[in-house]
Amino acid sequence: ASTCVKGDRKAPYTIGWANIYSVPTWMKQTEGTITAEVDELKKAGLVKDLMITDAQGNAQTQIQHIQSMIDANVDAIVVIAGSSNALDRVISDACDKGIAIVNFDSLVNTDKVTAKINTDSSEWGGEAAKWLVNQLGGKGKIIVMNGPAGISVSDDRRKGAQPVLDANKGIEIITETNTEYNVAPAQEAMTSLLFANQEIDGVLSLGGALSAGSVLAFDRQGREQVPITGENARQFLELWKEKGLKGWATMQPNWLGALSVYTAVQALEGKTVPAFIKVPLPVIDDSSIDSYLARADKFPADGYIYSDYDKALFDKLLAQ
Amino acid sequence: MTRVKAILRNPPLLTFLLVALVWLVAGLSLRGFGAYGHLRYLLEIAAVIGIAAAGQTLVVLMGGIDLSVGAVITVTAILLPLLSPAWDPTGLVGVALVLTIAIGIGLLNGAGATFLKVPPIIMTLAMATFLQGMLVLVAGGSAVTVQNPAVLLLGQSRPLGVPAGVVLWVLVSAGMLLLIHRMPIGARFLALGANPLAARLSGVSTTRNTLILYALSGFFAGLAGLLLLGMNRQGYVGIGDPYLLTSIAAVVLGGTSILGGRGTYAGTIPGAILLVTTTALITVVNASPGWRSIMFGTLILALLMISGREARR
Amino acid sequence: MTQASSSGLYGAIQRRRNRGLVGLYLVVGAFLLLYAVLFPGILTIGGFSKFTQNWFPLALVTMAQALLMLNGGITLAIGPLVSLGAVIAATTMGSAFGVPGGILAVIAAGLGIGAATGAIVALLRLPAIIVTLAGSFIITGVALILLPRPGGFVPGWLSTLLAGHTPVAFLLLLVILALWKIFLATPLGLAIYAAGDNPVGAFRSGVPIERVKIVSFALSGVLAALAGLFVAAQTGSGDPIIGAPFTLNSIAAAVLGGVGFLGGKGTMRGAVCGSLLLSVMINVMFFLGFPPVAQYVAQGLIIVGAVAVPARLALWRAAR
Amino acid sequence: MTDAGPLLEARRVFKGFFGNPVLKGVDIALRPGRVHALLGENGAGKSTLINLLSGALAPDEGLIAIDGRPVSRLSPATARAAGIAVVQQELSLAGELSIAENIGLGAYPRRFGLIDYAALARGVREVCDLVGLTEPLDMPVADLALGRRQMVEIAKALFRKPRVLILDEPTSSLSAHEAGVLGRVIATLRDRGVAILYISHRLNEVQALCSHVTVLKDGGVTADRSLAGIDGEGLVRLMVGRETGELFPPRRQGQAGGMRLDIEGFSAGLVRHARLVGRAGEIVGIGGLVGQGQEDLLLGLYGAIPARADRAEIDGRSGLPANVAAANAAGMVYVPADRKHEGLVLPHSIASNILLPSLGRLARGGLRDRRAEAGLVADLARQLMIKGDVARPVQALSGGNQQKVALAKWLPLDPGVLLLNDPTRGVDIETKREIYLMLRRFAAEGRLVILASSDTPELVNLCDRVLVLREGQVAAELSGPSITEAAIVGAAMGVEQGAGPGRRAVQ
Ligand SMILES: Nc1ncnc2c1ncn2[C@@H]1O[C@H](COP(=O)(O)OP(=O)(O)OP(=O)(O)O)[C@@H](O)[C@H]1O
Ligand SMILES: Nc1ncnc2c1ncn2[C@@H]1O[C@H](COP(=O)(O)OP(=O)(O)OP(=O)(O)O)[C@@H](O)[C@H]1O
Ligand SMILES: [Mg+2]
Ligand SMILES: [Mg+2]
Repeated sequence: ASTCVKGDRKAPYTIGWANIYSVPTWMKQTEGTITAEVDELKKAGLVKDLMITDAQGNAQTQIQHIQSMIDANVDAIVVIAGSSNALDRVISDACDKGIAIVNFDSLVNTDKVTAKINTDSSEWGGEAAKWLVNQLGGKGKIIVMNGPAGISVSDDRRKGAQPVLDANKGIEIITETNTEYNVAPAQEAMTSLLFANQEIDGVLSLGGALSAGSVLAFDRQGREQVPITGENARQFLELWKEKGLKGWATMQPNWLGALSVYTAVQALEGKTVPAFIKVPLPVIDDSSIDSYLARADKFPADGYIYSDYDKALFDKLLAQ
Repeated sequence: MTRVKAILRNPPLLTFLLVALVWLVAGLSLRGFGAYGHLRYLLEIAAVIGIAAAGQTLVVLMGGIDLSVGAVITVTAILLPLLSPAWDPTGLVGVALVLTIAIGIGLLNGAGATFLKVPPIIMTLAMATFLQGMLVLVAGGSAVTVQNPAVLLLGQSRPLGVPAGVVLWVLVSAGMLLLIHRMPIGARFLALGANPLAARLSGVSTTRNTLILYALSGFFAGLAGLLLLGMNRQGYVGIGDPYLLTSIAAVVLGGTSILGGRGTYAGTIPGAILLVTTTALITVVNASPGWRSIMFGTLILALLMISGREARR
Repeated sequence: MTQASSSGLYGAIQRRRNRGLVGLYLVVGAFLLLYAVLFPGILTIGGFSKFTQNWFPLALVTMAQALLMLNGGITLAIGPLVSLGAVIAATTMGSAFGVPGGILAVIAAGLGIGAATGAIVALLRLPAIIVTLAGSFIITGVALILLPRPGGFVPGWLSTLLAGHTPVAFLLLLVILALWKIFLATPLGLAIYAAGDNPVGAFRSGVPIERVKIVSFALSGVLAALAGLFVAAQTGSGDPIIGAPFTLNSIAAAVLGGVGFLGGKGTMRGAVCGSLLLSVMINVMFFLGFPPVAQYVAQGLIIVGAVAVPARLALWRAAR
Repeated sequence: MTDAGPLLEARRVFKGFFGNPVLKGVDIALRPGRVHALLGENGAGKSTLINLLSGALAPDEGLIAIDGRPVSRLSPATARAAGIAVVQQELSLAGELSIAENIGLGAYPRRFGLIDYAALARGVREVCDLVGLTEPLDMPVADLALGRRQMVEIAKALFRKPRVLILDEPTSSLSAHEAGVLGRVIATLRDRGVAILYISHRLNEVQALCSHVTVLKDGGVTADRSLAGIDGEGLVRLMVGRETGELFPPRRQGQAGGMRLDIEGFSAGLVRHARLVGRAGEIVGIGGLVGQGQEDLLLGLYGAIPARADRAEIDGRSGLPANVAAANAAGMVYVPADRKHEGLVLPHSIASNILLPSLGRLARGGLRDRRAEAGLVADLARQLMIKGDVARPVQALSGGNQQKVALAKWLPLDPGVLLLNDPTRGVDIETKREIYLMLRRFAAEGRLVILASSDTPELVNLCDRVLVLREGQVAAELSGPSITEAAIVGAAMGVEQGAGPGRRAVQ
């Protein structure tokens, strides 16, 4: 059996979805995939209830919520961690109680979880850096745009890029920024950098909204666009097409949420699920961007265009 | 000599001088910082803070604080595309609708503060929470890319080379200075802020003025939201979040007392520019996030020591 | 407690301070009752321990904030100080310093930073709100330098001791409240009130108001840093930005508890009650099964109601 | 008088604020067993001088000596340690703290580092008994009326068992009874050898209590002499520097005018079912012991606290004003007793304060008319002889001038009914005369003046009719020749008319 699962729980299950913050659009979309999956599972008689909490960005509150879920004796908890290790203890408490814990996107340190599901953030950074280096022919001045300081995802992506940058001595980092994963602050920061630096050859952006903000800044200041990396944010993909950018993007698929619920139920049903499910990073480049944009209307304007998913994909990933 | 002393005793003027000094030093030492385009851009983003801080200035002058500014900005930025009717080619109907909502939110804040006797900080915090909840419903909804021509004009056009947002800010500033210094209601706000009981016994109605005050605060936050939306072309949840603390910081940096009854919008204007300038300055310096944060805080503190000495209580 | 404090006068003064708080006590009591009905497990030692552990850090930071507000000040650096406390704990305890060294380092940092802030505010006569705003950036920076991403280590036995299945946190809170009572029974403690209420009058009565201000900032710093230490123990590690939400929550809890901005108005017990309300509210909403939207809306209404209902009742009673 | 050396003295002290000299080389010496009066007009610098003597301010030049030894850098704490206690004109109390905690502030008895509440209770009880404070010691000071707070302030000074006691207008908010108690306390302390400095604008008190006087004028000492052989008029002459006329203006001759105020069954706060009548041209006094509902009566009429009436007619309109704005619109204005907290916006300028009620009237097209405002302010300042720059904050004015501002702001409204609560509190004798004249003039112009006062002579000599309140009821209504001190005090204390003790303000 899988970690945490003791086999004493019977379907239909109650699932707890301990969200760290439900307001951002990425989260909202993720929640959409979760509720859709739960509806499916309800039809199959496997799930009876979904409890959703929103810690409003406060890791302390998230601990409190997970504690309440333990108290309410849910069968499984699906969680995006508000801090990469703050939840360790409460999660291992839950695990001890035989609750299936599936952790995705922002991961915890502890291994006392049923499964962790994520793309590889380090690979994210590495692949992005590789693409940019190739675009620049191994030589040029770049700006690195990071997410907020002090957060592991942002740190992991940045760290993943470092070996690639180290290996290419021709690449010079002019400066780095740390902003929220939002358009306006990224645009503000990039504008100041544009004025301070006449020569910028590329932008290594490690987040979708950051890329959109950067492109907008170049555009508004009338500067020629440079090669830029990013994510599947609809706004960035649309700008990419509209401005004819040299671009590259990957994604953190929102269906990680659905996959997590699916995995939890599978584990409760007695299947052995892998402790770590690595979801490959899809790549969006000039060859595939059109196929993504064709589906753009189905996604919110400030949302993320994620790749298709189905049960077969989930089963394949679980069979790793 | 006495002229110099008068300037040094006039906090808004002193803050202006400080801004000029920072610009001068930064312009000379950092390539590109002093470029006309850059300074113009700084003014443009300062305009958003300045307009959001207009309402905040009034609220703080009257001894309150408005923690719903960020949420109101987000709400207007999100709602405008949804509420702009397609049949209106000017886009003004949507603008009017959204501003009415912003004023309505302000009025609710005011009503809570005067009728329910809830401290403004609690009332506006609760309102911000409430609005967040509403946003969870609306967000991720259909189109939030703005097509509204009025808002796009506001955010994108540059009549005579001056960004429209800066023009709007100049108008707001003129209105604010008029309101505070040349209109009866400004004097009433100040009196209520300094001594509510004495003001009330002098025939100044608390109820009426509190309602007007928070309605104004909602209005200015809404206006800032529209400008921000126009500048970004797209609203998203959380777009207003950074403006809560910055609006308060601009007010206090401008020499307005957080206890109420003393201050002026003339201080908030350079306060907003100062904040934006400091942020830009820190952005172009290459340092680790930790060191940047330290530099930012130290710079604010240093500028404060030069400009913001509070008179002995 | 000394013989003196159990005398008639002391008791009578204390009883009077409860009068204005009856409304709040009733509201908090009602929520606690509702919680116990929804989740009887709270009445077991384990349930009680977990619940109070989640409340404990908020209670501490609320005390830290209320202490300053009573003295006519305010701080926006609470959250960063909590983070710094957690970071220092998590970086020192695993090293040669050990746990005692770590605790000392946390206390020293809180004391030193608090006293320095207080000295700037009191001696240079700068407004507390903006000094602490600037301070919050500086402290965040230091925390990020010490620990750029979540990590570090707190010994398991300490975590188990403070945040295990025993109500140690609650007992600590009682001890801290008792210490506060004792402090308030010292001339210096009462001077915090007197100087907050009427600084000129207190100065003329021979109260060293500058020193009092510095002391209150220093004590507030210690409380906030200790909250950080507890958070580190509770989570088993440090996180350089985990404290951020505490700043606003501490102010909200204090105001909810009847502490005024102008100094000298309110009581510590009210503030602690306010923090309890904020904490128990989260659990109650969970057990009522509120979806996120309702959580936000209800939270707003509860906060307003908790102030408005007692206030209106008092007016109504006065009018009769 | 004794020949012992001075306990506390100021030698040629200079002090100015922002370049304006207030004290220009002042000497004063306080000797044990002597009650020393310090006289001077409002703004003469009396409070400033005692701030220097008690270490709250440092002199620009000159020095302060204790026991004949000059002290450098005197602070309030060191002054207190040397046995100097001050009853400030501005209260130095913390509202949220209890009476006992306030009285002990800065001098708490300690036990193991903690405040010894038992000892504190004993010590406080002792001084409270001395000054007649009967309220429970655990009561927060904020719950006390102004006069009682003043008694707490006095008790706070006595608690330290001072060698030097400085009292800055201690009786300005006290009732006659409380003032009498204070007088006895002062006499006792004097006999024990305490050096006392006594500041008051009530010259009868000075005459009754003091044996030596220093007079301040224009920043200097114009008299420093024994009071022996000086009568009341002599004292006034000493202070004002010239012959003066009667303090009270002559009464109205002839009949009062039409009805301005006619209320039956009026209740507000403490006041229950009062019948109130006022005619144009009348000055109606409201008397009684402190806290018998006088303030509630005025506030209720003014719409500031909830009030009820069976029938009310005010200047032809029926009904009580619902709020302050309605009262103002009906031509009623109110001058509170606690001018610092209720009457003035202290940090704002004289001009702002004066203009506050009439902002709307002076505005043109929604904007303030600067020229009209400046004209009005200048006019009023001249009319009420408010000296100095009108852009100064009211905070920086002396008490008397603050009172003038609190009154002046209402004149532009051309009020029909003036509600005044102790308008001459803390006002010097010349200004008092001006205010009395002004009130008479208002009445002569056909207005109705309702004057609550704790100063019985004022009721006797100024009012046409006096209502005496006791426990919220009208205990007596006196008019014409039946208004005597004896009658007022008698009715106030619930003694048969005419049989009252007829005590003077200070014995
Ligand atoms: N001078 C005073 N001292 C103590 N309490 C007062 C005083 N004046 C008014 N209050 C209290 O304040 C409360 C509010 O009064 P009220 O409702 O009349 O306010 P208001 O300012 O007149 O409102 P509005 O002008 O909008 O009608 C009253 O119930 C009263 O108890
Ligand atoms: N803090 C201050 N700032 C500026 N001016 C001040 C200050 N304190 C006092 N003054 C001025 O000093 C002068 C003397 O004031 P002071 O209070 O000593 O007078 P006073 O004799 O006590 O008057 P009163 O009888 O009215 O109490 C006044 O003109 C006053 O305006
Ligand atoms: Mg004086
Ligand atoms: Mg009213």
